Amino acid sequence: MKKQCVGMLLAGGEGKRLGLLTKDLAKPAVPFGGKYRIIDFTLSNCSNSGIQTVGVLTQYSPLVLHKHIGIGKPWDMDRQFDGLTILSPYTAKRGGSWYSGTADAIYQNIHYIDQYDPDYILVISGDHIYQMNYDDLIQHHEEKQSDATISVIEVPWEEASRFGILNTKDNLEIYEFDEKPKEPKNNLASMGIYIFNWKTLRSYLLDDAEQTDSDHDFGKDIIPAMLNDGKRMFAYRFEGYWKDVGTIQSYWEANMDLLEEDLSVSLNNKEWRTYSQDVNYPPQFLDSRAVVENSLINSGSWISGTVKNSILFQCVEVGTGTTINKSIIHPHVKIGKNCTIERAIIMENVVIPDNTVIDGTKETEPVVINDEYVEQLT
Amino acid sequence: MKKQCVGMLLAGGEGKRLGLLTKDLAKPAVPFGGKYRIIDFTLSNCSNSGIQTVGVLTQYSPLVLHKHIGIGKPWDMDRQFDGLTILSPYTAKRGGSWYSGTADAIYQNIHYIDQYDPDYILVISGDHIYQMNYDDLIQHHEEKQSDATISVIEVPWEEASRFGILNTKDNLEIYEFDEKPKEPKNNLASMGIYIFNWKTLRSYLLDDAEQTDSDHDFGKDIIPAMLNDGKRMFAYRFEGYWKDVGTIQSYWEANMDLLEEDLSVSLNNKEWRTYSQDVNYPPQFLDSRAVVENSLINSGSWISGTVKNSILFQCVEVGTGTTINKSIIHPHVKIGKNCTIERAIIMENVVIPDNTVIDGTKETEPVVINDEYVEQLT
Amino acid sequence: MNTLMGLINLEHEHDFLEELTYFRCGAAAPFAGRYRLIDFTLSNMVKTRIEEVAVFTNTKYRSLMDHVGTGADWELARRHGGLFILPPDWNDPTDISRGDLRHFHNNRDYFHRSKADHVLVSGSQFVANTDFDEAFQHHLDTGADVTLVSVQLDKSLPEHVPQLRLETNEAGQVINLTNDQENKHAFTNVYIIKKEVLLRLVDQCIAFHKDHFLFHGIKENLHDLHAEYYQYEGYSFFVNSIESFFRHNMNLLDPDPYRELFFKNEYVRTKISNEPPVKYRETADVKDSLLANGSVIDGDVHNSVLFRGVKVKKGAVVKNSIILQRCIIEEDVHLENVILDKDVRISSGQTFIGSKDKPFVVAKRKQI
Amino acid sequence: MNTLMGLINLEHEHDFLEELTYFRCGAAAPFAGRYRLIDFTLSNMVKTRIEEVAVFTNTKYRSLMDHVGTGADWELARRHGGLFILPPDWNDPTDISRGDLRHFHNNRDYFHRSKADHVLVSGSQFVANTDFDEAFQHHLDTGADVTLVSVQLDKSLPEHVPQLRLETNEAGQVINLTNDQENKHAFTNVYIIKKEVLLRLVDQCIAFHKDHFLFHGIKENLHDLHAEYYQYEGYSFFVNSIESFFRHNMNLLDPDPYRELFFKNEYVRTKISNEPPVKYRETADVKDSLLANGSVIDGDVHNSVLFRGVKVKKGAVVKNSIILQRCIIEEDVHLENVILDKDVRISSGQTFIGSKDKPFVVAKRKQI
Repeated sequence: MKKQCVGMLLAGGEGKRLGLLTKDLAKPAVPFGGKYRIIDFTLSNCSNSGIQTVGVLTQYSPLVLHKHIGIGKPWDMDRQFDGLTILSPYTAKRGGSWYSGTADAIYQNIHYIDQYDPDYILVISGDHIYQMNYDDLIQHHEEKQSDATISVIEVPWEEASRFGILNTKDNLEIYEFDEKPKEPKNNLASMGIYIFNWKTLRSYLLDDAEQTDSDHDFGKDIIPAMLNDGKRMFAYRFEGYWKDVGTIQSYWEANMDLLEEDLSVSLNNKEWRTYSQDVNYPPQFLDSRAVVENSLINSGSWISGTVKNSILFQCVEVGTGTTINKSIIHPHVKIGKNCTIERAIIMENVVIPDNTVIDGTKETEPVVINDEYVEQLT
Repeated sequence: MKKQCVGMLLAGGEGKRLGLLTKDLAKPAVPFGGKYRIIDFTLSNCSNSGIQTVGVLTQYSPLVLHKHIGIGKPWDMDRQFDGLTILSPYTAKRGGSWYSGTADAIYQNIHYIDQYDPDYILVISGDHIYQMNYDDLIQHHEEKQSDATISVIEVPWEEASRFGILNTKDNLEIYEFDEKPKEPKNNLASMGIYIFNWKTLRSYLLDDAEQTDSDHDFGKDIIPAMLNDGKRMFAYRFEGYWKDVGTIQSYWEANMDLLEEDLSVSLNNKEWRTYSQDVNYPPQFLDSRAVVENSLINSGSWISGTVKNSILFQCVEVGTGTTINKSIIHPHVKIGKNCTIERAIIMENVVIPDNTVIDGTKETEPVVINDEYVEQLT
Repeated sequence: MNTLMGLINLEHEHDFLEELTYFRCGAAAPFAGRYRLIDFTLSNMVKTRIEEVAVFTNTKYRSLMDHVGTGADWELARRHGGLFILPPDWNDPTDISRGDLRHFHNNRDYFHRSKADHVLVSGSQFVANTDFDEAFQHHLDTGADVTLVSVQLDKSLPEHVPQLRLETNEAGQVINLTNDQENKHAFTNVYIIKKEVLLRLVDQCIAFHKDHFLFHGIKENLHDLHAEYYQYEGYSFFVNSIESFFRHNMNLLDPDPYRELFFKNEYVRTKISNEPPVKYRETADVKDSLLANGSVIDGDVHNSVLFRGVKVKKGAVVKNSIILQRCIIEEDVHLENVILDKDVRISSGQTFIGSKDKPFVVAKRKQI
Repeated sequence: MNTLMGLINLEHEHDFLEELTYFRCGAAAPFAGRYRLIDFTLSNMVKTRIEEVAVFTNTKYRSLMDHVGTGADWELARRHGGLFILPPDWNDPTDISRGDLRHFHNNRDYFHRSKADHVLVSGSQFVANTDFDEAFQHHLDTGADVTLVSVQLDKSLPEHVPQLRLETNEAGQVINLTNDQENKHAFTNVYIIKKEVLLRLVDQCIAFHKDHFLFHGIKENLHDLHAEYYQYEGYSFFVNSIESFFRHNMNLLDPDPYRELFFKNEYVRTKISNEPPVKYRETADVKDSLLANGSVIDGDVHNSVLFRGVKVKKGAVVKNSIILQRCIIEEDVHLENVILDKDVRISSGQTFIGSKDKPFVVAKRKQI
């Protein structure tokens, strides 16, 4: 079954810097934006871009992630022969091991890709928030007759040294890849989104797998090797919102960004819908004491208190007299009466007793609340 | 999501005695009956019995098997939250390994079963040919208030010593399990089909996993341990066709059985359909020289020769002047003109040149033909 | 097998919701922020583990077809079984059946194909969130031909008038269906019937040129049938008029009915529409209201039900109103006791006020 | 986006297959052993990677709905897009549209919701196994408003009479559609049109109370439109009469047409029915025939097309016939030049003989 482009979505990251949020959860499965999980943005990008054959590579704590993705129904990828396939590290008779790097993850699944005989491979990761039409990227790739095309975003010069920087000619042809350069020559940062001609990439993956000193990583090994061989590689300049939610602070910021009016990532965009599991919860209920301002609230929630500048997931209860500000409340959290919650992230199913005060305004990062935290309170 | 019964289908066997047929193919994926793969019979049993939550445990050469099962559409198990789930051995961060026994395979997937909180677990394997309503088995289990119920079939006394024999009281209560007894006391052989109360089995699995000297096998370890503890265990007597296609001879016989008129496994039974992938091949074409008797032929095939007492899968071509007898021809095989094929199994995609003679009548087992065999011929 | 198949028979349900049923049948009328009336019946059937449901439609079934789609959102997109919307399209010149008997006659295949031995029949006007497991068990235990699901009416409401009442004998069997308004034991139009009995009564009705299966097939034969009843005790109501539609939407703004209907049992299934969470902006003032996802609120919403994707702009006031999906209420609009059908846009500054008994209804897609 | 959406417009296809279309529309008529006519058009659309297909139906669409189901067997059971059977059910008293314009008018949403900028429109009577990639590329390259798919007729057949002919100018553009039987350049009723042009012409037709989009929207406006054509060269034919239906089924018993239609391109998709392989028993004698799965043969079958699940008992002879699904031919029956609709049972010993020009047709479910 010939396919023009197969997507390979790297969703195996541990997301260590997200602390408690990823203790038992793969980073792409972390709840986001009142209704979604982080990976929904990438999967919806695929669906909206017409890329319907997607391998999702998982490894770290995949249970919730697998259950969330299921057979891919919300993204219209529940197909018998192509659609979405979860690719966990394969255990052969003599044992198996985790993917040792991003390139190794693709290498281990060459047989999966080969069955579709694609022209291109789109490599993306499941832990960024952005809305992008990958078809534009493919068209750019085709126009430039490129061997590989890397999506880049302009970052402030003073921050460029924190990123993988692509040094390009005027026509956007890449001549050098600088991982976290001390003295950046450019401010175009790689977004970790690649289009490769599959035949070309395939041979580089086979070569790389034999290098014992390789990290088997796209940025560190494959891209430099291709540049070294003089392959045609171009940057594709993406303009719009893009955020790596790598730390608790950036996770919190990215959520708060959704409350901004002029954000280019719009959940209300009918032309570019963000799909997720939708569980038929009833409409939300605001009673006579509810005060809600500048907030996002999902269905099934019951509000009897004050909610400002916050994001509430499905089936959250907020008791009378309680005030919540600048916080993110995960699904099925019950918050009692007369509580004060400031700059906090409350994790799924946590029950906050009456009269609790949680103040994250003085910490460097917003405070993350789980059951153990609540137990210590009482 | 509460379920009454979850099915666990063991489909990881290598089927070594099937020789070439399982060289690159898991035994449950071996083509059978002109249109099916062996596992279709068990999956269709589940579907027809109303068991729609099924974990399929794979490990040996699973690629074709996974592709065949897909997301379970033919068996109406393509569901977002339950339905069919393929359970390959999980690779944890520190590596993974194959299931070490049938009980270990279930043990490793306790988390999968627990999410449905079932009353019962149905343990079956994917390499037998039979049509059985598992719901009758469950009702028997409930009526007897049993902890475990094992389906048995009466075998001739003289063959009983080749089977695992269950010794029962008059009311079918099991008091002893005899693995291949030299002097059988009974002729009720275990079919490897079990219903367990999940809570009971779960605790036995946890115990068994800690025994370092255990084979982690239902027949050898779990059943004897339960009997030892005086658990209520009953046999369920199955009457009908049941065949383990463990060797090339028995595989060939079971296929030939389908040509019998009075077989209780009927592919034409509208009340008990056997579901499989159906690939929309066109109707079969018989030209003016075709002679076909006592045979099964699948769609897309093109017959210009003589076919007797044989089973032809989809898109087989039989050239003019060729005679096929007592043979099984796998999909997409092309047989040239003026060939003679007797008692052979020809594997998928093999091309047989004009004037070839293959005679398996003098061998102990039918002869299996692959590409290499054909190369040696010429 | 002792299993159930489902039938939602809409043939004799008239278009009871005025402007709201100009373009859609009553079963497709929106209700409670994100549902259509049929969702309750359909979800209850799915909760009873029914895997095949036929819907006999009469007219205006297009929005019903749009809504249920392949049935996937009710887990009824099956290869075997599933959901069948059966519009009236028959062309047999020898067919003499009339009324809903035409549906039964022309869809006989549906009943024959199924392995189920019993049929759960329902309309769309009885609203509850339940399964019918107990009713079915009662039906099986008593070996009844037909088991009628009933409710005890604790107060008299206008929508109760057309509901038939159950007359029972000492043995607790149903001997008649009456119009006796003093009798508070009301029929819900939901019943379980043996498939063979159903098919026999269908044949009998057709032979005598009858046109109403419930009246002529069941009611007139009660003397010959073993008819039981199962009284449903949970929260429930009937929606069969614009007045009852308005009142029962509004009742859900009380916490108790809301929790009874939505949180006592599994959630009611409906079409998934991928709307984002509700956005409340700085100037929002929302109280005593139900809101469905996709709405964006800058104004005041009090004592109202907002369906999916409603926009209430700054300075607008929505009171005691039901606003259907994708309506846009521009700035400084004032609405009170109003029902807006979907896709209505009220331009800025306007005021519309109805009364509780006679809400002001605006038909869909109007721009006013 | 430069993508296509699909429309199968059956409004103006009359019931052309006599007994075979007493109970079903022509698009739902069985063909070639396991297909329905619509399968060819639908499969061609899917091969062109069209992900949303609407079907405008007129009457007798129930078997069409049964056949396509959720669309899953064409990979068209989508959450977004998919397959929409759109029966005539509209209730807008202000609607003044007529003929197939009623469909366009009442289903305007379908066109607006799609992101596709072009529409592939087709009937169900043109049979081929192809994709329309090249036609679409030609349409895009030339920037045409509409591109008509045509064929060159190499011989004159009765079914060609009603097919319109293309009159082109030097630049290769279509300037008229005629009924000139001498012109062998025939229109297939398949065309690609810009969505905005389609919607503009629809509005124009409605404004002038027209009732036939092809005749009045396209033909009458050809002087104003940039109309191109794409000539299809592969194996194809038209089925629009019982005679052409019979002949083109029989043509497939020649190896060349069979291979051309079924093996030159991906397989034609149809409803999956899980029938087992054909069972040939000891006494079977089958030659020059097409057989679909599920059939069980004890008798003689020569020069015939057997659909799924047909039983031919011992001593029976079936010659030059088309036997639809699940027919049972009892022992010692003799059939020649016969078409049996589905579920017919011929009791033992009987003989029925028609002629090639006038085959004997038996309507479905008859027991004779």
